[in-house]
Amino acid sequence: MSQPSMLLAAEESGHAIGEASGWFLENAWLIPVIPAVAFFLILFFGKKLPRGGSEFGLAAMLGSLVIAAGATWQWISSTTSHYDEAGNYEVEPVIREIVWWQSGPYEFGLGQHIDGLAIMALLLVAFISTLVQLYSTEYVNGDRRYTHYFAALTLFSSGMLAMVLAPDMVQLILGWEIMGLCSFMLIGHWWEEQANSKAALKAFFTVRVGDMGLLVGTAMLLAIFGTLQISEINALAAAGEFDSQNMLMWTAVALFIACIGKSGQFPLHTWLPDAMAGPTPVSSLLHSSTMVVAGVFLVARIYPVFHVGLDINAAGQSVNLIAAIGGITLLVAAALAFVQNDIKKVLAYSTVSQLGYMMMGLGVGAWTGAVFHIFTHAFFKCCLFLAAGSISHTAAHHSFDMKKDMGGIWKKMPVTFGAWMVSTAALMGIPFTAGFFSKDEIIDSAKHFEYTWFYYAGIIGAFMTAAYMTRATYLTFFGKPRGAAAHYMGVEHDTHGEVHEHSAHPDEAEHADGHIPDHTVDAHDDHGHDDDHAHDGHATHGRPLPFAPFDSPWKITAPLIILAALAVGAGYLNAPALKIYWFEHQTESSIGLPIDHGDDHGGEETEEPHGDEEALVVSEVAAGANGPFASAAEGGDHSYEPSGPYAVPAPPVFTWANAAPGLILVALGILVSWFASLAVFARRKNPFSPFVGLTTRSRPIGALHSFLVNKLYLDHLYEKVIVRAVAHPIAKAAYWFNQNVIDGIVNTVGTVTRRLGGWVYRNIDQRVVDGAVNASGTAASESGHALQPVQSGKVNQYGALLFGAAGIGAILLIILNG
Amino acid sequence: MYAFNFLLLSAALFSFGIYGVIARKNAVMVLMSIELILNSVNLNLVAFALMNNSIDGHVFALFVIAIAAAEVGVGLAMVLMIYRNRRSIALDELSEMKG
Amino acid sequence: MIATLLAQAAEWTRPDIDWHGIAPELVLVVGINLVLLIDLWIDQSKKWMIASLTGFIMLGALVPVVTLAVVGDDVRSMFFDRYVVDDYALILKALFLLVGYLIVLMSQTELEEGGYYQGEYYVMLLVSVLGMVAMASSRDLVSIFVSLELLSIPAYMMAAWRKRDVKSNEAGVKYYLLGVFASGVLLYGMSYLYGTTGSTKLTEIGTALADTEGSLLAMQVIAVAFVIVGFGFKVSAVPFHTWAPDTYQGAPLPVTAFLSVGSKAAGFVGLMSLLFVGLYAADGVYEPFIFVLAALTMTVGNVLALRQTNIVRMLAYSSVSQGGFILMPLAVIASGDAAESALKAVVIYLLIYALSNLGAFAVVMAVSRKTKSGEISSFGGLIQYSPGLGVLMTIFVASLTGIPPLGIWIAKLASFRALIDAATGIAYTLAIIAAINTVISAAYYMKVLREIWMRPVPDGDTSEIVVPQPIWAALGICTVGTIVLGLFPGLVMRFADLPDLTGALGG
Amino acid sequence: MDPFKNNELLTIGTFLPLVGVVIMMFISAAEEQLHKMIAIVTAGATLVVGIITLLQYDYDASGQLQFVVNEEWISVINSNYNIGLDGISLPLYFLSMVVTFLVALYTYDNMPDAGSPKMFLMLMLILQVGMAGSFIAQDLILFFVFFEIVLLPMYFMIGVWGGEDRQYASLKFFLYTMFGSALMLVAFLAIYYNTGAESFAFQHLYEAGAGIGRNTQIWIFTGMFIGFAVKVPMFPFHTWLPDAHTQAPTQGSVILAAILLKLGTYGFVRIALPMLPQGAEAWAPVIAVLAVIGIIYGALGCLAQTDMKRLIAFSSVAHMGFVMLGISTLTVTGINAALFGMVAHGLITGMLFFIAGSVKHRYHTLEISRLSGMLIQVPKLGWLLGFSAMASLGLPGLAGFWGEFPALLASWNPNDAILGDQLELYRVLTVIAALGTVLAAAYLLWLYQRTAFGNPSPEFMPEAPAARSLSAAANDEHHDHHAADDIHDVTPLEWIAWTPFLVAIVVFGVYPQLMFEIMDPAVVELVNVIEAGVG
Repeated sequence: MSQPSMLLAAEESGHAIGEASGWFLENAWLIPVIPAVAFFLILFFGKKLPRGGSEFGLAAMLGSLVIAAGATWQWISSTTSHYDEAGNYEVEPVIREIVWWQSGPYEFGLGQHIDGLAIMALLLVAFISTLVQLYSTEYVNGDRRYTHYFAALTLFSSGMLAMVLAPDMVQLILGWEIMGLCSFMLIGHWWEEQANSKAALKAFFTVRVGDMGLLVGTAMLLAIFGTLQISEINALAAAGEFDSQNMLMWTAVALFIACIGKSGQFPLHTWLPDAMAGPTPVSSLLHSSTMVVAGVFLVARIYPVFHVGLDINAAGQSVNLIAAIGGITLLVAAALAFVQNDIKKVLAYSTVSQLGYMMMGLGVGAWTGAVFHIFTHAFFKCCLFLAAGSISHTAAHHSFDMKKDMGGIWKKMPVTFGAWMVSTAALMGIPFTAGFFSKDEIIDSAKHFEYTWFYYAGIIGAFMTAAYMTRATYLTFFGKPRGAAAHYMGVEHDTHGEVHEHSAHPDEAEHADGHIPDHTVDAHDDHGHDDDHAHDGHATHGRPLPFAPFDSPWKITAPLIILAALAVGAGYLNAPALKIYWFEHQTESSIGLPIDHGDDHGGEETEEPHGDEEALVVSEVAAGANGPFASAAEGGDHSYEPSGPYAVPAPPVFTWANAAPGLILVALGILVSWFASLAVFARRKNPFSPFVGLTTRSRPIGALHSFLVNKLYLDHLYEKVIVRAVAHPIAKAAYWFNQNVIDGIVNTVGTVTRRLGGWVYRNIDQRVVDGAVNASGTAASESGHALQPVQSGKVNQYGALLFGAAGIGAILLIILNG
Repeated sequence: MYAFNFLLLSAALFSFGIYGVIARKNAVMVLMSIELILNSVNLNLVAFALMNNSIDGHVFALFVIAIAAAEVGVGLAMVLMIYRNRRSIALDELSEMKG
Repeated sequence: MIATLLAQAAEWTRPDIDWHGIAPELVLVVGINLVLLIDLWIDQSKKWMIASLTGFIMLGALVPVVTLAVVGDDVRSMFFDRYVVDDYALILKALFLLVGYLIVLMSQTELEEGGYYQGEYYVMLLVSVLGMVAMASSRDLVSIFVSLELLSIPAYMMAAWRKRDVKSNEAGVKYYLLGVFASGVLLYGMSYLYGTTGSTKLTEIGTALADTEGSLLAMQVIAVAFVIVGFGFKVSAVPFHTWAPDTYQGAPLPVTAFLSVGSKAAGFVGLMSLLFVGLYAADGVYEPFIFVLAALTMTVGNVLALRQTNIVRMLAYSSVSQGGFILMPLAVIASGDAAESALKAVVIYLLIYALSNLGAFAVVMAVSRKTKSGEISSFGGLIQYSPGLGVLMTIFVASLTGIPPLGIWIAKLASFRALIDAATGIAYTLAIIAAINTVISAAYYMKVLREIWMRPVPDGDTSEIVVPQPIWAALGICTVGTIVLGLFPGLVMRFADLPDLTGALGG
Repeated sequence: MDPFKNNELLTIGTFLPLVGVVIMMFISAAEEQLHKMIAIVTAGATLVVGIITLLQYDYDASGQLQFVVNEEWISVINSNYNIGLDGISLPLYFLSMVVTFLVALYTYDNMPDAGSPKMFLMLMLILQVGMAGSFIAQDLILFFVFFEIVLLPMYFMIGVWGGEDRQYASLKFFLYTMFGSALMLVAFLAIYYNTGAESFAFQHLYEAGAGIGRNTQIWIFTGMFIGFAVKVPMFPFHTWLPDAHTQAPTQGSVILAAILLKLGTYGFVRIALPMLPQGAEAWAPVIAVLAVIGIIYGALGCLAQTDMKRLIAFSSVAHMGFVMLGISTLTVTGINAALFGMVAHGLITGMLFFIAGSVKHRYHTLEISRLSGMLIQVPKLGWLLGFSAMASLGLPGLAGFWGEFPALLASWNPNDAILGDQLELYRVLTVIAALGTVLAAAYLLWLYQRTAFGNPSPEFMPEAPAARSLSAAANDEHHDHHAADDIHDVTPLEWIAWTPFLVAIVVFGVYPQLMFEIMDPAVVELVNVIEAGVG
């Protein structure tokens, strides 16, 4: 299959397409190479160095960051200078490849494909990796596998960076799988505990199941387009240069399965919460901000395949696979986040939920919104995780249990608290934080492009996000210090408080503990530290007052501050509310599809005459479009813009009115949850209040008290109606379903496969296949045994045999020759 | 049809010989049976020599007679030998080796 | 009276005898007499000289064979084409003489230590070898028969050489009775053949049979079948093999080696001469018959060998099964282009098989000198205390298994090739059967190797085996032959590459 | 190209080990160290010849045979001593030299318990002759000879120096392989006859083979198929492999995995496909189905194992399934993948067997349930196991990936000129085969989790159980103090023997073009032959 290269055609036509150039852009391939080299240096020399190899890691990440920043700067200058009359920033991607492997007609490249999307991801990954490494030097200090930790972390960054600048699907897979490996290594970092190694295995398997889709999907891409070069795939898909729409659809489905696995989408999301068994910086880097968005990134990277294959934005389409999975994921995960006691698990489910947003965004055609959400989410979610780690590290004795070991620490940890609050606001989507701009665009697009169900899913999700984050915030920072936090705060810890609470309130007790049947990630990070000096030896933290420091050391807080700042600031790169479209313009050429500015209902323009039969119509359109395209390409007057029948609709124009319902729900969520938290947790945490004691002893008085204390009206509304009647059972059911059915299926698949293996081995292999082999041997030997009596030793019988055979032979031969 | 009678006779001799070899347990009897077979061959050869009117058959028969004599010499020696060792010339006792 | 006789004598022209051509036979005849005479006069303590003398006679007979081969321009034919010396005959004569020499080497110590009748033994051996050498040139029913008996009768006696040993007696008697019985059957077949074709000369028989154009008389069918049975006995083809295991086991080891190689080879030579020259046109008879025989022989030989615990008996069955492989190409000589490749296959197989099998027997002899046992298990741990013998046995057994580049692989290859050249369904079937049988045979061969390499020494006695010089010499010849012929089969295949046998004799 | 280069190099490289064998033959078995040194020097010298070959090889003409020698050998059957090297052979030829050298090196310190290094090393050198020769032979009969030479040495290696059930395993290996090669020989002769009995030379048969009638081709292919499939081994002819691998000494397992199994797949690529294109066409779907069954079946078999070595052995069935799947596509990509997969599997599984051998050496058991916490007791060995497991499950960036992934690519896109009507079948098979990658991850990581992770089981604690706390285990340096028993970490010699494997796995994984570049032109030629033969 020889396809006309879109890029070639575009290059010839020349106009309106700028040349991006510059040393950094040309040499962006160094960005993943530096950490890769550093990985080997750490591996071989790390242990001999005073800082255990972390200096290599940090230096490498800084180096990558510098190049990434340089490349970003050069990219921006290129795009800005090529802003064309039509309003597009069309800049040709910088593609440099060497032949990685050749095979007959195919050559597969290794190198770089730099465009807006790649630049964004490169900068993001390099930046966050740098921060996380900095943070880690403190966080895992003294760990017995400190060097290995940094090696794996550095390798991860290399893999991720290699993936994002992949010019070719194969390189993408390379990065993708290296990330999986590092994920495995880092989740199982403390593998002495079986729970950790199990979590690591589970993560790897689950993702690997999805990866089947990636492998097969890639093969399908090769079948359809005859190339695996991403730019060519995008161009060909966008131009309708393929034989079968149906095949493309299945290709998209196959590839999307990989994304489901990698990005923790429903129903393969169960590995992600378990993955919290790893050290917190790992969770913040891999399992929230970078690796898990790889799936989303893949969809965005070859968006034309998905867009065309799944008919996204086709007229009348109200649901598609990507949007549906994204929507389901975001709701389910948000509900699950609600019942977690482990702060990291709350954040893990929150991550899943946000990934659902991104997927939904891509599913409804809001490419820019989704990509921008990758960008912003990375900052605030990373920040949240690091904050959680900071709390655990400094204040909570390496525990992550919000109910047992936290509470009331905001005063002692102002920096952490501040960072957390800013990031939480961003996560909730409070206006003028980064999360607001990105999430709102997704929700707005869903409505605007008539994916109504997903609009509702989006705003309900926003409500839920606000609610669970409020709960988590309350439990962590407010109320009375408990457990390790009390120790840290110097407050005398009422060790019987929780027990008392539990016995007094069975409902709540159930709520608190009953839903966490697996204690796999009851993770206390201190496994990783040498017991002898995990606490006493660290003079800097972990001591009771008055020696307890004011917040965490700078290596932890500095990243927090930076990330928190970005959790707000990053949003202003693309703030439709403020008419800022800068990010959009930088990246839009990466979509691979033309943007339909004329009509908001993308694709409708071309498809209108064909009515509403979707797939059929599109394929007809595709078929019809082939001719003109081909001739245009040959004629050389073809330009990038009208390059096919498919187009992505431009993002909707922001209006506050559209954003309002979401915002109202967010506000409502915060309020409801805040008061509910106060009611559920604070009141009972406060043994000084006689009223509370009263309510626990006597219902009527308690009720009266509730009414008397005005604010508790809402508490009860929340507790009785929402929590007990609605949210609690639903969340409970959802969690039960999650743990027993979905996770059960995942685990059962493993068990069954293993059993099947055993069965096949014992019965088929050993009995049938090998049995046949051995039986043939036995048969030969037995037939020998059977023949032995013939050799009787008696001459007469020998003679009889001799002549008998001769006679019979002669007779038969006479007959034969007769 | 002249030769046919000889052939029939010879076939009969041959059959007797075969029977003797198969059925007799006494080594000497078996030897004699073999002699029968050889003589049936001689008869054949001579008959065919007449029939074909060539001398080859006669010559062949002479060779057979000479060799048969040698064989019988060897055979009798062997019978004597086993008789000395076993005090018996019953062939069915000679089955030390089998299988 | 005398005058007429003289006149007649003057008229009678002596058949043109090519003295050079029959020089090998003459050397042997002279040698036989020499040994007989010397044996009469020589002192008992100097009997060992007889052995050396016999060895020299064998080698001496080999000299004219070599000179014939070197001169070897054309076919030498005597007695009106009844006795022919061609390349085919020469290579086989060389084989028989070599085998004879090796047997002498192997017998020497055995006989000296056993105190057997040395002089007579070597005479018998020489006579038997003479029979074989004559067989290679015989192209007439009479001479074939005489050669056969010449090689057989001494062999009967040699089998029973240990005359106080009941097993040896039994071996001799069984061999003798069945041998003579088979000769009877063979002769009966020959007589019919002569009767229906009118000649004892193979070329004329061939012509006569070819004239029938495939529609053979029943008598001719019987004749061909019986002739094959007779030789089938000699080559111990199943179901005419029954004597072989018993005789091999009971006879003295050198004799067993001689029977399993020399006598068998001679049987094949006779059979080949008959088939290629005389019976060629009767393919409707011998092809199916030999097909069945070959298939049965290798299969039955193999599966019975699987059960054996006695090494000699196992080698006997192995020899039966190898006979099946040798027989195999003869089943297709009239199909396709197989004739020539079949001839080549059999000749090369006989040669290499002789070397490998004799080698194996030589090792067995050497080992049994120490272990005094014929059980396979007595080989346990041989490689530990006598690595030289262990490796040599490995080479011979591997060769018998058919593993390149050791000897017999090329022979098997040649046999397969003949079958493939035939390109008939039957030939392919036989090839498949043979292929499977190769595997079965490997099973019991490997059993020997397993004992040698992998099992502990049964009685814990790890003193090295003292191998007499003559046996070393025999082993050396066998080893070199096995390896060299495996690598460069062209050295001997050239001789088997003959249209002579069939072409020059109009077969 | 000077004549010396062309004529002698391959012959020297192939037969040089025999010089060592001859020298060793005349030295008393008691001189064990001397024998080891001779073997190492011989294998090293062979490797040097191999390196010279690599240097002299003309990489721009990788599609053509180089260093060709064509001397008369067995003239009566027109079989010549015809050798040569092209891009398909070169990697395997060289690999065999490297592996033998490293294994010899490894033997210096790790002689199997049965002792007698003289015999052991002689056999190993003979084995090397057979392996190297198989890859350079350009004549069917010559190939067959080399192919069979490896049989006996391997039989003895397993049977004498193997594990407890070694005699059964070795016999099974031997008989099974004999069975295959006997049929294969028949098939070779059938090709020869059907092409006019002119020559056994590969080049001749490439041209002439296509002229054989379709049905005949299919029959002949059947014979070859069985012969090669046993060697590969493909389902359902694989049952000798787990036994042989499990019982073989480490050296035997490594050689078996690294080179011997490749003889089968190499045979398919070099002989069966191009000589019998129509037979290949008919058989390809069957091979593909069996290959995929092998992938899944091997993986399931692995999941059932309780013995580490047996598990690795079974994994070979799965991996060779990928190789065969690649071959069965009859595409350049597929065959490239197969060739790459052969080398990769050789390196990776060889490495895994080395590790298993070392584990056995230290723990005296390979029961997975008894091993635990290797990362604490023998951390470096544990990491190496992890590395090899990752490579084995096909992680990109390591060599194993380049055998699997392109095979999948190819099987989704089988040669449409030849297998156009089998597209659906192949695509279904691709998906199932992809499932095999997941299962591969499952059994390997499960193995890894059970053996390497966790805390060491008390029975292997040198001190009183539980005396070794985590704190003691915290520093790797401390481990050496407990070397009272056999449990110690990787020795320097092991590092020397293994490093080339590890480096190669990474280097070829990162930059596969190093090998694809060599193989591709030759494979293109090959596929042209096939396509021409079918079309």
